[in-house]
Amino acid sequence: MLKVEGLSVHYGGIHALQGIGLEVPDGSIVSLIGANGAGKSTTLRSVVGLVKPTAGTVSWNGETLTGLPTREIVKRGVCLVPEGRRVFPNLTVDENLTLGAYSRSDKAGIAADRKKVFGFFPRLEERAKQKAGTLSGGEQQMLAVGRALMTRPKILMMDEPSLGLAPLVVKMIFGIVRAINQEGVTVLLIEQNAKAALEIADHGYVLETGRIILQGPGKELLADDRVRSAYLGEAAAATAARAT
Amino acid sequence: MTLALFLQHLANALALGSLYALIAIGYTMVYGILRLINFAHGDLFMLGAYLAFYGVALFVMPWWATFAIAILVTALLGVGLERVAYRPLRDSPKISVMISAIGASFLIENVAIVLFGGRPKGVTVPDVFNVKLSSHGVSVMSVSVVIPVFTFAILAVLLWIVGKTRTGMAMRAVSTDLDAARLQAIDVNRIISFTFGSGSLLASFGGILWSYKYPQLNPLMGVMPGLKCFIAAVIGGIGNIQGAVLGGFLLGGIELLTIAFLPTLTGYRDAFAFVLLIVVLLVKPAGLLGSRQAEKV
Amino acid sequence: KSSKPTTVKIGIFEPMTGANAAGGAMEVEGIKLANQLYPTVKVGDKEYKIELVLADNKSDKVEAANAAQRLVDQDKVNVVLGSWGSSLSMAAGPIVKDKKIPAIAMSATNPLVTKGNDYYFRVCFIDPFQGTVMANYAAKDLKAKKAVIIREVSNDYSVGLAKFFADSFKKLTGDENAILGELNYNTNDQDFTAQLTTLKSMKPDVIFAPGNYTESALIIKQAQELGITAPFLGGDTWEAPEFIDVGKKATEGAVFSTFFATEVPITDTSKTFLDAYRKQYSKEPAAVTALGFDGYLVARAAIEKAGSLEGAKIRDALAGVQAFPGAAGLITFDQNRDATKSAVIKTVKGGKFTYLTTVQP
Amino acid sequence: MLRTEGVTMKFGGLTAVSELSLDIGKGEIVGLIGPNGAGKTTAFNVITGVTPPTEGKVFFKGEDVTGLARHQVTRRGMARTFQNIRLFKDLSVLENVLVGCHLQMDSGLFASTLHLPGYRRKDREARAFAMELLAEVGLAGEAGELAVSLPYGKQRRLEIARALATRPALLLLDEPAAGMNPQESVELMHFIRRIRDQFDLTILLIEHHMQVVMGICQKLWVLEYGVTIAQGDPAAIQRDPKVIEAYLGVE
Amino acid sequence: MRLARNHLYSLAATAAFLALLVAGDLWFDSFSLRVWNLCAIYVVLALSLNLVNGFTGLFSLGHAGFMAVGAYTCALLTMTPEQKEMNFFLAPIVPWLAHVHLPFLPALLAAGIVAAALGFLIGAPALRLKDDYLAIATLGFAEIIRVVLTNTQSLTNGALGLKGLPMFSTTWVVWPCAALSVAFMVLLTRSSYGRAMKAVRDDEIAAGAMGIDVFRVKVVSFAASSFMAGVGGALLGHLLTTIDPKMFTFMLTFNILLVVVLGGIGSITGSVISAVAVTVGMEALRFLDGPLDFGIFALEARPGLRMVVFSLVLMGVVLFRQRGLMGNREFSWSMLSRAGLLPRTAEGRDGHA
Ligand SMILES: Nc1ncnc2c1ncn2[C@@H]1O[C@H](COP(=O)(O)OP(=O)(O)OP(=O)(O)O)[C@@H](O)[C@H]1O
Ligand SMILES: Nc1ncnc2c1ncn2[C@@H]1O[C@H](COP(=O)(O)OP(=O)(O)OP(=O)(O)O)[C@@H](O)[C@H]1O
Ligand SMILES: CC(C)C[C@H](N)C(=O)O
Ligand SMILES: [Mg+2]
Ligand SMILES: [Mg+2]
Repeated sequence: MLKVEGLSVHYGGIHALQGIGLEVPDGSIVSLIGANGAGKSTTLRSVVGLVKPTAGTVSWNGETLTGLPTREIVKRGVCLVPEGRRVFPNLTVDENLTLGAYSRSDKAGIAADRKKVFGFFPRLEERAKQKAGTLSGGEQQMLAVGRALMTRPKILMMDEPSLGLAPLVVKMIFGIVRAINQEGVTVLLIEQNAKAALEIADHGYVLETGRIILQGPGKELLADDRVRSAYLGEAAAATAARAT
Repeated sequence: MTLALFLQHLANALALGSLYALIAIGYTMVYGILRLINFAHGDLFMLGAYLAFYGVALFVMPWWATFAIAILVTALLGVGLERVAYRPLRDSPKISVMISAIGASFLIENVAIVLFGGRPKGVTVPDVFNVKLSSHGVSVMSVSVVIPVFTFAILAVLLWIVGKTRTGMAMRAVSTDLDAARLQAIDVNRIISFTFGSGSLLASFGGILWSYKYPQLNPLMGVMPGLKCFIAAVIGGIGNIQGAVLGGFLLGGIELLTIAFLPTLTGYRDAFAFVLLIVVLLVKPAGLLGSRQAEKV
Repeated sequence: KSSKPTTVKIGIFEPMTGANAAGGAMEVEGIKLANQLYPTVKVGDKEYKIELVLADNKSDKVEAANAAQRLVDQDKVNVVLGSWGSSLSMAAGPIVKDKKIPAIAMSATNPLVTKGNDYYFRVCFIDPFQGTVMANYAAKDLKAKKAVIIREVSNDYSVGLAKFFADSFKKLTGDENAILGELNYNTNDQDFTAQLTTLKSMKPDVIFAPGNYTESALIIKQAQELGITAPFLGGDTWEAPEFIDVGKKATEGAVFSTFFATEVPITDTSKTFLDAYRKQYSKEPAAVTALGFDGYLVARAAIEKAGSLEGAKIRDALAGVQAFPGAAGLITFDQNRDATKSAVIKTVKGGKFTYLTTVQP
Repeated sequence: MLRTEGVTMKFGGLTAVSELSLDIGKGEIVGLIGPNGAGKTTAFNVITGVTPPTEGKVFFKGEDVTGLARHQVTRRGMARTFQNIRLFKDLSVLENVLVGCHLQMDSGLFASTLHLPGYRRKDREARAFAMELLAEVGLAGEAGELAVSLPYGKQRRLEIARALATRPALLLLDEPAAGMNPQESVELMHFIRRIRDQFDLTILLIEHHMQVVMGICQKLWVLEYGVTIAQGDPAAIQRDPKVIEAYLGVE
Repeated sequence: MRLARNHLYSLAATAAFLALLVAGDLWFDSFSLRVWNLCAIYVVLALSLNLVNGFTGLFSLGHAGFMAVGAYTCALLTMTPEQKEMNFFLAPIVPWLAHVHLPFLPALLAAGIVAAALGFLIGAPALRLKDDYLAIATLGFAEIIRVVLTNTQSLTNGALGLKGLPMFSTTWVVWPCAALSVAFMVLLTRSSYGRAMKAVRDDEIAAGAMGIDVFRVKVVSFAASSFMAGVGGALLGHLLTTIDPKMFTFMLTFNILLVVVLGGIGSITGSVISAVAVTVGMEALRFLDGPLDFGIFALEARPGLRMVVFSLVLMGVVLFRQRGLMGNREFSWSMLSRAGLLPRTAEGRDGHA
């Protein structure tokens, strides 16, 4: 179980996170939603140690992660698909995937996982020898997810994996999230697409200006009025429909 | 120009070019990983040469022992340099890092002046390197034959490391995106230290061979070779190891052969290096073998 | 004006760091030695202590101007000594002239140092003379017909000397084409194989290579490696232990002109100097060290003669110096404030600088 | 307003855009959609002069603008936003918009440094206009902040304001709704429509949010592997089996 | 009210500065005056480098070359024919220059213009390059300029350099030049053109999409900076009254770059403060090489200590204050009041007046 307690982060003068607490039980899917700049990415970045929190702790199955270097955290199976497509542009698709398995040494397992990734994203297989920098935005996002899968994560944290993806691919991504969750991987998901995210989530948290303002099982949140009007845009959508 | 004369010029050019190439390799590696013009590279080159000199002169060790110790010590110094002067600035604007590099370079030079004195020192060249080989009116010193051999051997080893090994792939990853590399469980600091260490090792390797070819030491001896070899690396395509070698040979060749054919222009020699550089950059902005990273809009 | 100074200050304006540091250090040795032997000066009937104030000009012109200004302005020195390196001396020129503080260069041989500057003197000869001396040696002693010049194009000294040599060598041989070629290199160059290979194909009888000992030693070494056998001639800058240290065996037989030879003490002062130096350092002094010694002594003598600490008076006293017995020979300043002195020709033999002959002006 | 004739863009062996022929009338809002890597952004780049096309021609207001430099294209009245936000990060929000106004001020180094009278007047006007635009996108309160300190959604809106400052006739938006939640996306739709009317714009946009695309576009072009696989009004596109297969997927 | 007050402050500061200049000119000894005037020259140079590097984001290391061109142009135009004849004793000066003799101001202007023209010529090809490539190419151009100056004996007197330049760089020349440079930079950065430069620095592609002719902005800023560098070089030459090609190596560019970075790249205030601080500081540290080592022969070990300390200070600043003294902020009166150094406007005393 991943447990975050009292997490605070400052960027210079900005108090981006103001004491966040959340739990991700083993085997579950947890979604984190919230407006732009609420601090979602910051939360995930502090979990993997890319950002140093000013207060609070992160623990994984009882072990404190706070203060560990990123590679140690990743080696423990806590893995992040970062926001924006942080693939290695000068490396080929293949090499990017190989790097995902950097800390592993089981050749057979790696090969199998690569197959699995190509199964999820045939587009990547077509472009296996192409430099990742020349992939389209969506292709890069696929690669980023694929690369993360190569680490054989125990918990996979995804920061807006559907950003800039075609509807078909978004659906696919959510399918994959479910699929890997079924294989036993815990998932912590950040999404703008709140509806889709909460639909598959066992539990959801709503983040606003650095604080958790709401939490509960995914289905419950979906039904919550505040969530509906602020994040699902239902009221507004209705107006828009009328205007057209 | 007679054939013998031409061959002699060619031999000279190869000898100088391979030395440039050797030093440029280290330069290009360090640049490749941090995108940093390590102005102190030339100073590590100088330190290597001094260390080897003192090993022989003060501690009366055989040349090969002091050679080995000197390059290892310099490699460690390079690692230390990165830790002290560059690592704290990893997230800073590029220009700060570059200033830090210039500052480090000043510091090493000035400490060297205080420690070693500003006056030059003559090096006793080990006999193996000091054999005169001549045939058909062409003469070269054995050191000039040894250097290209080393250069190509090192090139081969590095190509293998960077292209084929896990460490090499990690080096390439680190060089493009630190955070993303961290997320792949890569020990970024170790990779950078390793690269810096190897680059510095090559710098001192080059420095020592340089001092066997041009047996004179002074605390500022690394400045010009440092600059020239950086140019060589840029000409070849910085970050690209084959490019560094190519650039080194080209630079050596242009410098010496233009003088050979146009002796009246000898005064402009240093300008040739830069003219070559500028011409190459204008035609191929990323250097001869460099690939420009396509910028996605 | 109330409290009269009890010391006379002599400013040492020398490169202690940077490219010219070696030369600066050698001159300072001489100055300090002289100061130890003659620490006081009589002005009028009062005995003053002479205090040396050292300013490093860092072999850099901007720094040099600041250093000189500081010496005359803040340290209020009465005389300035230096600098090794003509261009550095020139940076101080307008400053001492403006403040009417006399300056004495020891080994700056470029004519421009003293030209048009009433306050700059020098205790050595100038390049036109030195060039002639070496041309003479080449044409007369070596019976050379054809010469090649290889010069440090970014060094004023080297360029000047090369030109003076060329002019008189042509005159002496009566051959307009006696100079087969002029090859250039730059300060801090280390590889000269291209120039030397070209040079070799010109087949000269003699090679004139004025320039710093640092590059020159490498040139001579590489020439030998390329199988060049023609003798190398050079100028005063070669006389530094590093020249032999770097060039090793290759420097054997290299010939150059300089100011002073320890083998031929000229005056009584020479002996005093040599004894003191050998005792203190247990090695042989360089010529410029002797000149440093002389610079100090001339300054001291002029102050004494002027009987005043006023710059203009000391200057006038200096201008009147006649046949002053310095360690490196008698010093008489001509109307350009340059010392008319004999030159000494030395060669490298058995790894040592060895006296060959003396050439009168 | 905008017409392309057989625009083709190749990168080495890869044809990113092939034979693209757009035709957009004045005042229209037109969508360009398609799977990832279909060549939409590349098409934008060709149209706005970032990269010249391998083949084909681009006409803007009847004039051939193929191969013109970026700034020349902008000067003829085209403005765009970027898929990965490209704001001037060390400039304030207001200054970002003012940069967009620079074009209109048309002042050289001397006129502007010396603050000549003509320049002063234009500067006043530009500031007023910039503030107006900021008010329009709801950023008037943040005018003095650094652009980077804004949250993502606001940065997107700032980018649009900045593009509007060049007083374009044609506005190209590359995934304006990316990173916005549904609520914000809907607001964006209103916003786009409003600025179209207010500034008399023609709009071409790339978008993956189908709600947005279907909600505001009058015409759509669908690309796949660089090839135009369909074109028409939203309703028709939504029914097009090829589009469903390649892009929308079945519900 | 705050505006009026700040204007008052500015007026007072200007007056104080003028008074300082007068006082300096009257009472400083010539050494202090020289250092003080050198400060002004460094202000000009630092600002010119900051213009390209800080405000337009072009990594240029070619400054020494433009300074050299400016210094030589001005020197050759102002030296008397007699001085020239004396200087050119190895090879006579080209006839068309032998008798030119201009007053200082036109010559200074010419220095700037020639440097700017050269900047334009070099910029046109070089500015197609970016970042480090641009840096190394401009450094290369500067070295080429230096090599050419060394080898064109009858134009520049080659390695011998020029001596006997008239001493024109007095307080009343250099400080007005510095003040003009500051004014130019302040006005520029506040103007639309200055914003266009910053836009180019932050994101070229976006700047182009805003209708900014990116290349042209770069060339203009490069040429403007070269103009200032040329003027700065000329001033330096006329302060030293002697110049030679060796003065203008890339080390000189580095020194100016250090000044700029220490002050804060992109900050005018920073450049000014740092130019003065570094120039004065370098002289103040001179004691490290000086009288300390008297008496004993510890002499050989000592010199150089000053540079060691200087390098350490430099590294310290870069490591512990990474964006330099000022970052890219500028001085303003409200900044002082925020820091509590001036009374806050709200509780200002001018309410009583
Ligand atoms: N490197 C940084 N420096 C300064 N401020 C930052 C930095 N990164 C984030 N911030 C600020 O911290 C706050 C939280 O940012 P964060 O990226 O975590 O938000 P988010 O919820 O992920 O938003 P989005 O949906 O836009 O990705 C924002 O106000 C943002 O501007
Ligand atoms: N500079 C380039 N060099 C090589 N290939 C490129 C380059 N730019 C784009 N491509 C390729 O062209 C294709 C189209 O890319 P483009 O960015 O236009 O896609 P897109 O339709 O905008 O996709 P997305 O919706 O994911 O942003 C992609 O396959 C991409 O890999
Ligand atoms: C080479 C120089 C530093 C020394 C020489 N004698 C001169 O006058 O300049
Ligand atoms: Mg985020
Ligand atoms: Mg796109």
